[in-house]
Amino acid sequence: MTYVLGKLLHIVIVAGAVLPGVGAVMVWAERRVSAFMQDRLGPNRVGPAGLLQPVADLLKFIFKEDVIPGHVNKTLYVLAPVMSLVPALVAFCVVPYARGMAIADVNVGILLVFAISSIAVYGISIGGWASNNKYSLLGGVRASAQMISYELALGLSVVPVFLIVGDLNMEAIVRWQKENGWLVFWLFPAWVIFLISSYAETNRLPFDLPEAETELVAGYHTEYSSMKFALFFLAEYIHMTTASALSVALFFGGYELPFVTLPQGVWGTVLSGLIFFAKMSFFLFLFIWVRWTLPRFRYDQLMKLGWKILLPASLAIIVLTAGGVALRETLK
Amino acid sequence: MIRETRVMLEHAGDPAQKTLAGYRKHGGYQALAKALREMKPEEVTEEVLKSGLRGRGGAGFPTGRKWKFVPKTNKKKYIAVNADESEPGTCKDRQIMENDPHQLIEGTLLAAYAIGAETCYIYVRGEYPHSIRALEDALDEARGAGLVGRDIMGSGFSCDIWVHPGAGAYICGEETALLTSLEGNRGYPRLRPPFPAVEGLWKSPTVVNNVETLSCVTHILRRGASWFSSLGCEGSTGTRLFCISGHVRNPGVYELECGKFTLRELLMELGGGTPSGRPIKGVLPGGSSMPVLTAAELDVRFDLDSIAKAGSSLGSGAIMVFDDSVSAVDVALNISQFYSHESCGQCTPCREGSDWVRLMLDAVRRREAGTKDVALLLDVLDRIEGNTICALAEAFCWPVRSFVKKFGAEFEAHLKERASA
Amino acid sequence: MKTRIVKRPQLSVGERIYFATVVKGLLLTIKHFFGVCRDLFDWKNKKTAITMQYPEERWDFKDNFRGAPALVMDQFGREKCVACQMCEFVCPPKAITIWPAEFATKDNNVEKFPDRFEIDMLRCIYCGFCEEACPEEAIFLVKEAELVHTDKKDFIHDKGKLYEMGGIREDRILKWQHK
Amino acid sequence: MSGTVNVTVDGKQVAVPGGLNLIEAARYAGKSVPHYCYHPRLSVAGNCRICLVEIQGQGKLQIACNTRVTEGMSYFTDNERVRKAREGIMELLLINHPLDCPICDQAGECKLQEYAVEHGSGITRYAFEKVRKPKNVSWGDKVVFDSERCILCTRCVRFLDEVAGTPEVGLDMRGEKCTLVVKGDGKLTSPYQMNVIDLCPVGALTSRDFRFKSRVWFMHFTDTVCTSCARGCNVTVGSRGDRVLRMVPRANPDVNHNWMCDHGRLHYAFVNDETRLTVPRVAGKGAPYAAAIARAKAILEGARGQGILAVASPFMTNEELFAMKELLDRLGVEDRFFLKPMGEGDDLLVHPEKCPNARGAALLGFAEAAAEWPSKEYGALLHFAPHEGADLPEEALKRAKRRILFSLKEREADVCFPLTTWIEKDGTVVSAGDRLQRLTKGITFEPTLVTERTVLDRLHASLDASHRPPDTAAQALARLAAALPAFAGVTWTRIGPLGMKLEATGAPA
Repeated sequence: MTYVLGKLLHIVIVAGAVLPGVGAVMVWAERRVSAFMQDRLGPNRVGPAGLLQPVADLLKFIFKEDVIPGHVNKTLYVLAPVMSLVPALVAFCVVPYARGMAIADVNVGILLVFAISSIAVYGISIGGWASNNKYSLLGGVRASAQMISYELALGLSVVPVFLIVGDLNMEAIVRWQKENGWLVFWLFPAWVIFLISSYAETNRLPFDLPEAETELVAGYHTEYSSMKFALFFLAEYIHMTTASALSVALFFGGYELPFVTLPQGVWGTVLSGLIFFAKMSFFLFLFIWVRWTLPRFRYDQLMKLGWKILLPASLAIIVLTAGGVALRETLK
Repeated sequence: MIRETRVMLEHAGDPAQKTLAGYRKHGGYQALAKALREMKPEEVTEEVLKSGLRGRGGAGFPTGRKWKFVPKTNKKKYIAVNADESEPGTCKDRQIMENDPHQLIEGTLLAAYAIGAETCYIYVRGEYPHSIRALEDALDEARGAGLVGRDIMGSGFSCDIWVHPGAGAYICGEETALLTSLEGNRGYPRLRPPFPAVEGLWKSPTVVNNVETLSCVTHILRRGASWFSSLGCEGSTGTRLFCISGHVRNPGVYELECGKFTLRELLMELGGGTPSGRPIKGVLPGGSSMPVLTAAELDVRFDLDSIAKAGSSLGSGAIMVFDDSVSAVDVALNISQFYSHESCGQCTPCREGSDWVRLMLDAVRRREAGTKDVALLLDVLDRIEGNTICALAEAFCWPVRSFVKKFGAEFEAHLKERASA
Repeated sequence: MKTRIVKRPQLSVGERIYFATVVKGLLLTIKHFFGVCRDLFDWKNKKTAITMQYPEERWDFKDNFRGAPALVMDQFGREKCVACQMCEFVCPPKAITIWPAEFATKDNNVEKFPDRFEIDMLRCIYCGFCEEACPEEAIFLVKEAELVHTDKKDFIHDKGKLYEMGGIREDRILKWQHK
Repeated sequence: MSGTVNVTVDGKQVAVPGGLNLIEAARYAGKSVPHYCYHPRLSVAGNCRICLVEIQGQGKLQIACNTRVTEGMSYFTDNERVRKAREGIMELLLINHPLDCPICDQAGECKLQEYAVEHGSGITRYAFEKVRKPKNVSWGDKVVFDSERCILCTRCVRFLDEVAGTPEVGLDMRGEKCTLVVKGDGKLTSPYQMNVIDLCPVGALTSRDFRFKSRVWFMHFTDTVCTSCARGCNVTVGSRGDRVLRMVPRANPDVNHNWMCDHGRLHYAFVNDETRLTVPRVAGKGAPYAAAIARAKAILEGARGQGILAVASPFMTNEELFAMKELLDRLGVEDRFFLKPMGEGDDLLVHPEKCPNARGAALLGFAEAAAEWPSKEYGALLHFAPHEGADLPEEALKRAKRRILFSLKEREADVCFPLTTWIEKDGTVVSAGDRLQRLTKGITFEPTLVTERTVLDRLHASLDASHRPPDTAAQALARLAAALPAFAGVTWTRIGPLGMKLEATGAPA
């Protein structure tokens, strides 16, 4: 019982406060960082350094009129943002964001992540379809095609990790790295593919083709407003968070630091959490940084990159890694 | 030596000439009697035509031909005598009216007989009260003697003559404006055609003649056309009254035969040269409305056609002389001031243009204009000249233009003084 | 027409990977990022051309700036507008409405004035045609661009408001003194 | 004078009627010669000098207005010399003309503006003070004079002298100080004085009534007919925003030439009256047309046995009268009258009948009401009140139990329909001399207003479902022409903008 209550509290804290909190800070950071990169100051009026801007945004989202256009498929239209957000939250459950602090410490953790995050595309595709708007539909279609294409590369880019570590449990992967050094040093090309694919999976620039403002007038969420729009928005940021967390956990040693042994007990857990968040923040920053640097891909370029470059490259890396592991085992 | 040939002014010095008896002593009214008794009206006209008499008002139109324009209808006809002598520098008609009025009356009656007019008006300049009185007196006497009025000299020809004082407008010396004024309206010149000889006073045929012209008619009928044409020269027959004024030693009215001497001789011998001895700078040979002649142009033969060939006109016979102490700019401005004051205001170019010309010349005189403005002045004169109902526009365009053209160097020098001053 | 053939530039393999270019781009944006960060701490000596912080910092408009149209008076505080309605006629969005009236006194040089003069700022497109059409130099587009009201009615500028905005402008014609 | 002569205008040979002046003759060659002082209906003054043309073989330029065509004449209206002279005249006209266009009512229809653009040089070389002359001079309560704007064309002087027969205006001073003055106490008295405003080619004479009301370019113009008397002067009505602002005569050589009387010109105030009735009233309360028509129908049907008195108005158009006639025929009404307002007339234009269509009412079978009204009692009265003048006497009103009125203002009645004025509808009237003329709709006073013809037709249709009313005035006229021999062969287009004589009535021309 205590276990269940404890898990529920954990879930509520993570899904109800931490992740939305990260999303909120990301909204602020995205606007401030992009502003700085463009020689602007960004939102700096609400609260100190504009830190309360997300609150103001949230209030605005809450109090905005909840418009449901007359021509939409109402059920799916309402469902879509939820379907987009929930998988994003669920996918985070296996991430060990501090020592022993994964909500679900399952032994097929990484597979779970991929399985759940694939569902997220339904939210987008259904939202696009339910909007009954050609731009939205195109956005939805693009999203599904993009997901399928990059899901492959994403999944395959992680395979070498399993090959090397020999375990699908995230905690195990982190522990392995503590012992053998960050996997990124072993699998830099795989990490690059992972990074690119995760950008595509989260619909972030340079791969934000589903919403492509200049072509599709915001794509799948053209018809959305108020909190439903906010949910889409939040989902995107939580996806980013999950992707960053995975990147940290799989390639950058998770909550551990090299050459440093964290103390046992609560303080150690807190410290490990801070380390994890610090690492994750870098990747979140990278998301923003890349977004405000690179232009959007053309759709054919996107497909070409996914199928013709990333897929063969990740396959090649698997083969090479497999060879390496076989060699290692042989030598052992 | 140039001599006067006195015909009209022969007895002007004799105070008795003003009376009927005095006038009759020298053959007065004999011509009228002869014409009424022995000649048909057409014969009178023929005689005048033969004499080569040209109008003495300024335009120099052959008088006989003018009379011939009068249509032979039963309509009432009129004679209007233009005694509105207001051209600056002109003072010849008053010599006739004040010293020998009967010759004018006789000439008027002859003209009336020739065209069949029964009413004649003598339109006298309002500023000539002496002339008006003299004419009134003479008319009273003549009327009393049966020379004017019903059944003149028992010939069955009736003709009355009325003196009409003007009200002080220069424009009423223009023949159609004179007629409008006679009718009791504003002295506005009329559109031509129709010409007054066809449609004049109250839409009736009217002959408008100058005082001097009609006085000549008296003498033509008295002594014959051939005698008259023997005087003067071809194109300028008979004698003419000239009023010499300005910088001359002997100003005054002279009766001369044309074509016998040059203008310079006239001014030097009769006029006696300038009183100061300074050289003559320019001469306005026909009143203020005619182009100026410079000192270099004075050797022109003194008759209508020769002066016209020299680019000016004898006009009303007012010869105004000025020596080199006078500024050409001042003269031009003075002339334009007069005409801008006298423009009747009927038609646009003269009404607006005369004042503009005055202002431009004033600016030149005050050295507030540039040489470009002088070119503008000439251009404006171009736009005015010839585009108006009557000749008043020409009357200031011609002299002003002649001054600007002939004394251009002086205008320029005057304007340049501004820079140095 | 003569056509000119330009050879399409061929990218080398390195360029086609884009990797170096992407890094170059990332370095550029991060340079600006840190530039602004630095300036935040040393605002007085800022080196980056940071966008204007609008309500506190404002543009000094040029004289030919086309802000809101306003009526001006001459240097003696007299009305210059004679209600000729040329601006009303020329106004493309029909924002101007004038009710002309005649002065009761006849000894004025000026016979006509606008009894009411209204500009609907919700229609105004700041084209400046009114200023250009005005034969009396009575209407100008002043350096006023911040029109914020909470009531639609306030956007209709009446004569009082227009004169308040326009103020006094030196006049050379002075038609009140001489025609 | 008679016959045609051949002239060459700017190299183009045309045959023109003899006796024409060069301005009129040039029109035959498609050339227009500018002119200010010349007016076809006034004597020639020849003082503006803008119509200077070059006649081949003549040294000086001649004014076209005072020169008549002769056989074989060739003249130029647009060669270099003429253009230069014209430009000169324009410049001279403008040097003392004030820069008043912004406040001048004439702006927009000003000859000086038009010619300045067409023939002027566009610049002035005049660098001096302009001449000052009296401005805003009152010439009585109708005309305002501005001497600075005056170009002294003397059209007004000639009009008052030659046409109106009241030579009240003359010239004073001379040269550039020349100005117009009114003799006596300085006020015009002529009942035709406002024509000088139209005649004035510039803004020197303006109408006190129209002064500063609107710039002409904002106005909408409608060609129609004045209804203040039976003369039927052709007019152009200027309106803005569905309110009539002015009326000016429209040239019609058979009716009013270029003139109209001041009374007619100012006779439009009742059109703009904001207190006019705009919705029908049933028993003193506003009601929709359908309800009012239903009430009127009930009254008429109820009164069938007791007799109905019908009183038409001579301000109604023939089409309205015909619609009324059809309704009365249907109801079997015998007593049909109309009231004719009478007043003073004069020799020029003013007709003693102060209504536009008394003759039409008579032709359509309505009898002119006598002084004595039949002593009969009626069940109902259907009465179109005249816009002004003679109205139904109280005793006659009281003779009917129920009253259906058509009136401009609200009146006590069982049903009171609003009247529309002459400028709010299409239709025809029979003016003096049996001249059929068209009225044209120029404004819509209120969108709710329905014209009388429609009301009558709807009333008729409510009584008789088979009644198929005509839509347009032209269709109504066709129906009328088919029914009445006096209007035989008349069509809307045949009447034309200038009207036509009703031959079939046998009236003297």
